[in-house]
Amino acid sequence: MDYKAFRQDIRAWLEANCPASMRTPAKQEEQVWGGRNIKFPSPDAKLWFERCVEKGYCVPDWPVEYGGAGFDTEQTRIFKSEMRKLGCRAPQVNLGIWMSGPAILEFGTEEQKREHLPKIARGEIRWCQGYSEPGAGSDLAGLQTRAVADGDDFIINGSKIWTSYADESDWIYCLVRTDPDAPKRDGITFLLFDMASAGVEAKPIELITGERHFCQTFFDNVRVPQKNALGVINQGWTVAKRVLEFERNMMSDLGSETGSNVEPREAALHYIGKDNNGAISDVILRDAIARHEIQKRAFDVTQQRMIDEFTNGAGNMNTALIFKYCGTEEEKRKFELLLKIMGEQGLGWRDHQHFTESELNTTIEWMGAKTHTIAGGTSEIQLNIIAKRALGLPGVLS
Amino acid sequence: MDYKAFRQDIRAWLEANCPASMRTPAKQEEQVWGGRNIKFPSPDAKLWFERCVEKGYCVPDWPVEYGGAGFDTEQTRIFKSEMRKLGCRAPQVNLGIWMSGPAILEFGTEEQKREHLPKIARGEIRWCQGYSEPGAGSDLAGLQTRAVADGDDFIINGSKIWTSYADESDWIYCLVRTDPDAPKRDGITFLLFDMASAGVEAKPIELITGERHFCQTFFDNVRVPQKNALGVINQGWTVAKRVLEFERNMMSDLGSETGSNVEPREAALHYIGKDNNGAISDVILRDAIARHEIQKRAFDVTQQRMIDEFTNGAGNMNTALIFKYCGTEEEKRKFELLLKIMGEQGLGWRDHQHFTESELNTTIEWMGAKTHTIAGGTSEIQLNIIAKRALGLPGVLS
Amino acid sequence: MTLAFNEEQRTLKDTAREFARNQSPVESFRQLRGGAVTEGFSTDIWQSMIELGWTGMTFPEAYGGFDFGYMGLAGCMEELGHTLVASPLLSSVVLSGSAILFAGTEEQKQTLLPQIVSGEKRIALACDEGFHHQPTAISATAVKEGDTFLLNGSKARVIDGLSADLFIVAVRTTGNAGDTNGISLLLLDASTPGISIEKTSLVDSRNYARLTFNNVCIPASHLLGEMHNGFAALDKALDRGRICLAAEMFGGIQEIFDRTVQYLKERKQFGVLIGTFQALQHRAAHMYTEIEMCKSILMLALDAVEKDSGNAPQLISAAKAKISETYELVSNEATQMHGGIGVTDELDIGLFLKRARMSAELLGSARFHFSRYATLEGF
Amino acid sequence: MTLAFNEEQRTLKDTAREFARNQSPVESFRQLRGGAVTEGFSTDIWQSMIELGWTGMTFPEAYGGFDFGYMGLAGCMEELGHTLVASPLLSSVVLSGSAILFAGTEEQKQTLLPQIVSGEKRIALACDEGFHHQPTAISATAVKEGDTFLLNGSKARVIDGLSADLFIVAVRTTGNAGDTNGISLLLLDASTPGISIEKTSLVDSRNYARLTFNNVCIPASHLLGEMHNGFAALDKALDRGRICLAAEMFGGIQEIFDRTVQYLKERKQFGVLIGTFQALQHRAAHMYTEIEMCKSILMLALDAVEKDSGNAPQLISAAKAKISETYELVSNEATQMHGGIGVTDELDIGLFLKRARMSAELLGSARFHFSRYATLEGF
Repeated sequence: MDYKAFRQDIRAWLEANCPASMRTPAKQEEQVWGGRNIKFPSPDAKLWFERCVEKGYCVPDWPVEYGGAGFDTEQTRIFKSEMRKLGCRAPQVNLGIWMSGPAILEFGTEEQKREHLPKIARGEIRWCQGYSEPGAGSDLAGLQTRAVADGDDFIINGSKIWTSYADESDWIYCLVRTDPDAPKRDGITFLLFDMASAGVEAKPIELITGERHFCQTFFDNVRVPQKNALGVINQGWTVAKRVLEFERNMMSDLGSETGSNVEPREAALHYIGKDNNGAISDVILRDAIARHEIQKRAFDVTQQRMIDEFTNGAGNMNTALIFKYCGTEEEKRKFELLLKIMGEQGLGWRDHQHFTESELNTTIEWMGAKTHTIAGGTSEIQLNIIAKRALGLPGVLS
Repeated sequence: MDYKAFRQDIRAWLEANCPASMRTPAKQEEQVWGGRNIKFPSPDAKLWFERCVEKGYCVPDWPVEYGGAGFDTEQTRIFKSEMRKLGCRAPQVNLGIWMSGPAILEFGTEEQKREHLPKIARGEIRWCQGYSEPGAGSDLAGLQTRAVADGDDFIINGSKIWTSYADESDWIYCLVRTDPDAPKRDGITFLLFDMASAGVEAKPIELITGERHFCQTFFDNVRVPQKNALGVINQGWTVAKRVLEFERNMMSDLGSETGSNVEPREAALHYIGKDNNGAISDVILRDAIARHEIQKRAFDVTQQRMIDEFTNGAGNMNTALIFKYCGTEEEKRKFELLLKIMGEQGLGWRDHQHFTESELNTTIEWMGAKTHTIAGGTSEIQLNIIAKRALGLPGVLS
Repeated sequence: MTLAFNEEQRTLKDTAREFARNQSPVESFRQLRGGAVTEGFSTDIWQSMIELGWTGMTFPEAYGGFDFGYMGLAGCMEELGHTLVASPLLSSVVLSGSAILFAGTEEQKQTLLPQIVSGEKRIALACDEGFHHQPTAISATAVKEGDTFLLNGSKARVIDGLSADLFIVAVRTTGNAGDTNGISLLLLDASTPGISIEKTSLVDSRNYARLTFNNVCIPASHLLGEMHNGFAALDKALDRGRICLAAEMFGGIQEIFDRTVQYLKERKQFGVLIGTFQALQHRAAHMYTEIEMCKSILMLALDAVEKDSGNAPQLISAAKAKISETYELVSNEATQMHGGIGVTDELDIGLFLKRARMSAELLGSARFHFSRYATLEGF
Repeated sequence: MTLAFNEEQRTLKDTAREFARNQSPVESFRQLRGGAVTEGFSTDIWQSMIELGWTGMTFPEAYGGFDFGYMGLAGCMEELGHTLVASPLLSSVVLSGSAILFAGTEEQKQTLLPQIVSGEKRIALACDEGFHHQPTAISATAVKEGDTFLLNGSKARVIDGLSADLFIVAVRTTGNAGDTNGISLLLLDASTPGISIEKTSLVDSRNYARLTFNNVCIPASHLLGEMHNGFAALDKALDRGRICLAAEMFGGIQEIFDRTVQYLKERKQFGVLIGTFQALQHRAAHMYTEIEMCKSILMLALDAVEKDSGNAPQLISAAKAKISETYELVSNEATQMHGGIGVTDELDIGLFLKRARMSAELLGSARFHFSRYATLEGF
C-alpha cells in the first residue's frame, strides 16, 4: 500500500468534493444526525453527506460490504488527519457510528451486520443508548429493566435514563436483565430494538444547561424478538463493557477538544487586557492560564506518546485508563477559569442582545462540563479503576 | 469573686516576679523541662520557676493540696491571658502538666493524686507517653505490648514508639494489653510506672528534621505493681481517649502558633521585595499570602466563636472536631509558602555561616509540620472522625 | 468582640428561617424564572419583608429605621440564601440605603431613608461599568454646568436596576478611570429623559440592568455627598453590600452542603450507601472544615462592621473572598456528588451553582478581594 | 515527533538503571551526607560514569563526544534520580558543556569539551546571585581594561562549585540588572587570585558554593561568546540544564510514588491493608494521572530539544513547572501516606522530600517557569 499516494488521493477528493461551507466548525444545530427524519441545515450539508455516503466515508474503516470504505488502520488515520487539516465537518453524526455499529461489527451475526450496518453507514437509522437507570447511576450492572422470554420474543418492562436524543432516535441498544437470579453481571443481555415498537415512550429531561436532549425512556410490555440480542443471551455485560470503552474514548476526546472555540489566553487578552509588555495584565489569571495550557499540552500528546511507546516496544496499557478522568477534569477547570476571566460576560443566559453567541456558549459549556465528569463513568469510578488496574491496589470496587 | 481585682493582683504579681529575661519568647533549648534532672538555661529561669512553684502557678487550675493554685476556670483564663500579655514564658514544661496530671486528677485514686500531682507541680518528675507501637500507627487500639499479672504486679513485655524524650523522662503513662482475648478496646490498661525500672530501655529515633527527641522504648520483663493502673484494669481505653483529647487540643495550638516567628508577609517583603506601591512585587505569592492570612484569621477566632456560641445558647460541639485537622494542614501550607518566598534561604541546613537562625529554623519547621499531620491522629483519622461525628455519615471507621 | 448572634439577632434569624421556608421556598424562585415578573422578585414577598421591618434594620430611628445593625440583617440574608429568595434588600436597603446614610445630607436622609424603609421607593446603586467589579474604574462623566449635571456614559450589572425608582450613580467628575479621587455620587430619577434601561439576563435569573446615559440632566442638588470625594462613602456602602451578600452566599453554601450530606446518607450505589465511600467522606469532611472557617471569618467581619472598626474593610474582603471560593468548591462538589440527577433542572443544585458564580462575581470576585485585602493590610 | 525513547536510548537507560541500582543506591548517597566528601559526590562513581561515556553524550564527535543527544542523557538522569545519585553530570556536562558548545570559539570547544568528556576538568556555571533563580538579574561586573577583565561581585548556589576546576561566570559588562543585553560569559580558573569559594550547606546535602570576586583579573581571551551578548547562549545552556534536571526529578517522583503504592499494599491498619482505603486509593490514582502528564510534557520538551525547535524553551519551562509541582505533591503525599515511619531519617522518603524542594528551586521554580512560559508564548 502506497500510503503517500493514498494521502494525496484523499486530499484531492476532499478538496474536490467537500463544499467550502462544510469546512468551517459546525455549530451544534448544524450537525447532521442520521436517521429516518434526517434533516439538513443547508443544501451543502446534504451534498456533502450524499457524496460521503456514496464513498462509504461516514464509516471509513468499515468493510465495503457493510457500507464502509474498507480502510485499514493507517488509511483511516490518514483520512481523519486530512479531514482535520481541511477542517471538514463530519458528514453524519450517529451513535450508530461510534457505538452500536462497532459493537455489531465485533459481536454481531452476519445477519445482524447485514441488517444494521449499511443503514448506519447510509444515515438511515439513528441509534440511542439504553444503559443507565433511574436510581442506579454508576452502578450500571445493578440494572432492573426486565426482559422475560415469551416464545421467540422478550417482553420488556422498565425504564432507562440519560438516553440522549431517545425522542429522536430510531433504534436503541439496550441492557436488560434476562436472568434475575444470576449474579448481577451474569444475567444481562445486550438487546437491539426499534424505538417505534409499541410500549416505548421517551420523555426529555431538562438539564441545568437548559438542554433537553437527554430522556427518560419507559418500556411498557415492549415485545422484541430474542434474536435481536447482540452476543450471547445473559452475557451482554461483555458487549456492554466494550461499548463503554468506545464511549470513554469519545468522552476523553470531548474533554480535549470542547465545542467552545474560546481559549483562556485569547479570552484574557480580550476581557482582561494587556500590560505594557503585552502580557495579560492580571498575573494570577495569566499564571492559571499557563498552568491550564501546560496540562492541556501534556494531555493532548499522551495518546501519541502511548502509540510511540508501543511502537518502540515499551508500551503500557495502563496509560489509557487516565484519559476520561484527565480530559474531563481539566475541561471543568478550564471553564471555571474562563468564567473568572470573562466576568459578567461569562454569565449571560439566553440574552442575545448583550452577549455574543460564543459568550453564551461558554456559559452553557461551563455547566455542560459538569456533566462530563459524571456521564460515561464518574471521575470517582475512573479513580477506582486506575487504583485497581494501574496501581494494583486491593479492594472489591468495580 | 471579684475577677477584676483578681486580674489586677495577677498582673501585679507577674510584673513583680517575672524577670525581664523571662518575658521574651523561649527558644526550644531555653524551655525548662521538669524532672529529676531539671536544668535551667539561666539563673532567671531558675528564679522564675521557683517563684511559680511556690505559688502553684505551674498548674494554676489544680487544687492547692496537689500543688496547684486552686484557680477556677475564669481565674485560670485570666491568669493565662495576663501571662500572654506580658509575654511570660511557661515556668515549666512537662507532659505531666498537659497529659498525665489532668488524667490522674480525673481518674486517679486519692493515693495516686497525692503521690504524683505535687511532684509534677513542683517539677520533680518528668513524664512521657507510651501509646503508639511499631507497625501500629493510627490503629492505637491494636497495641501488642503485654502486661501479664504476676501476684500483685504486672510483668510487661513489648515496645513503644514515638515516646517523646523517653530517654530523659522519669515516669511513663503507658497503654498495655492486659486481656488479649477481649475485643481490642476492652483489654487495655492505662499504667503508670517509673522509667528507672529494670528492663526499660529508650533509644532515640532520628527524624528528617535532624531532631532526636522521639524514642523507641523497649520493655523486657518490666515489673510494675498492679495498683499503678489508672482507672479500671482492662478499661484503660476510656482514660486513653481522654488523654488523646488533651493531646489534640495541644496539637491544634501548635498548629496555630508555630515556633517560627517568620510570617509569610514579612518574609516576602524581605526575600521578594516591594513594587512602587509598596505591595509585594510577586503578585502570585502576595495572593497566596492573603489566602493564608485569611485562613489563619478564620482559624484563630474559631475557638472564640465556639465559646461565644455556647454563651449565647447556640453552641455545637462538632466545631471542636476540626481544630487538629485545620491547624496542622494550614501549618503545612504556610511552610510550603515560606519556602517559595525564601528561595535558597529557606533551604539551608545547619549552615550558620550563610543562614540566620530564623532561616534554619524555618527549614526545620517546614519538615516538622509534616509530622504534625501524622502525630496525635493523622489528618485522615481526623477526617474520618468529622465524617462520622459531625456529619453522621455511616461506616465502621474508628 | 462577639462572634455569635445575640438572642435578639437569633430570634430575628429564626423568623427569617421560618419565612424563607414557608413563604418563599426554592419553588417560589423557580416561578420567577423565565422573566414573567419584570422585577425578578415577588412583590408580595417584598411587601412581607417590609412589614417584618427588615427594610429598616440598618437605619437609625431618626430616619424611620429600627437601629438593629448590619449583623442582624446579615443573619436574615443568610437564611434567605438557603432558599434563594430574591428581593431588593441588597440593592435598595443595603447598598443604596448605606450610601445615603454615609454620604447624604440631613435633608436627603430625612427624605429618602423613610421611603426605603416603607418601600415607597426602591433605589439601585449603579457603579460597575466593565466586565469585572472595579469601583474605581469609573468612566461615566458628569459635567457640572450651572445648576445642572450633564451625565454621559454607561453602567453594567445594576442590581434590581430594571424596576428601580431611583438610581445612585457613581460618576467621574474629575480625574481618570482608576483614580479614587474625582468620583461623585448622583441621585437620578429613573424616569429622567436620556436614560436607557436594558434588562440583562444572567445565569441566576435575577434583576440586572445595563444603563446608558445620553446627555442626562440632573439638578445639582441631587449630588449625594461631596463633589469629587464620593469614593469613601461608595466603598463603605459597597462593603456593607459585600458582607450582606457574603452572608446570603453562606446560607446557600450550608443549604447545598446539608442536602449533599443528606443525599450521601440516602443514595445507594453498588448495594451500599454512597456515604460509606471513604473518598466521599473525606471530601465532605474537608468541606465541613472550610464551611466552619467561612462562618468564623464572616462573624469576625460582621463584628467589625457592627463596631465600625478600622479593619472592617479588610475583614469584609477576607470574608467575601473566602466565601466565594468555598461556594465554588461546595457547589461543584454538590453537583458531582449528586451525580446525574444533580445536573438536571429538576433538582435545585443547579440553581445554587448558578447563583454561586454570579454572587462570587458581584461586588468583587475572590481574586479582587484577596488583592484588596493585601493592599489594605499594607503588603 | 516521537515521544518515546528509541531502542538505543532505551538500552542506555537500562544500563543507567542497573548502574544506579547496583553501583549507587540511595545508601551510597547517605554515605556522602555529613560532608566527609568535599565534592558532595563519589569520585569513583563519577569515574565510572566517564567510562560509560555519559560525559560525552551531548557533544559532537569532533570534540570527543558521541553525539547521542540530550534525550539519551535525560533518560540516564531519570534513572539516576531514582536513587538520588549525586554527580557533576548536570553542572559540568550539561550546564557548562552546553554553554561552551553554544557560545565557545572553535578553539575553546576543541580545548575544553574533550576535557569535560574525559573528566580532566570539571566546570561549574556561576549564574544566580539572589535568593531565587533569575538569570537576567546579574549584578556582578566585569570591566575590560586592555587585555584584562576586572571582575567584582558574587554568585550564589553554584552547583558543584566547591570542587570545580573552572567556572563559567555570567557577568554584566553593560546595562542594569534585569536586562538581557549586557551579559557576558567568562571562563575563570578556580585558582585565580581574588576568588573566595565558600561551601553552602543545603537540605539536599549536595555540593553548592557561593563565590565572591574581589578584583579578579581575567585575560580578555577568556571571554566565552560575544561581549554583551552572552544571554542567548546562557539561557539555552540553562534550558538544557532545566530539562535534564526535570528528568532527574521525574525519576525521583516515580521512585517515591512506587514505594508509596508498595507501602499501601503492605501496611495494615485497623486489621486491613491501608491500600483498601478509598480515600488513599483516589489520592494515589490522581497522582498516577499527574505523573503520566509529567511524562508526556517531559518527552514533548525533550523531543523539541532534540530537534532544536523554536518552541523548545517554552516546552522546557512547561516541563520544569509541571514536574516541580508534581514532585511537591507526590513527596508530600508519600510522606503523609507513610505515616510516622515516613518522617524518620531511617526511611528514604525524607531524602527525596528535601531533594524535591531544592531541585524545584534550582534553575527556576514552578512560579518562574509558568511566567516564562506565558512570556514566551506571547501572553
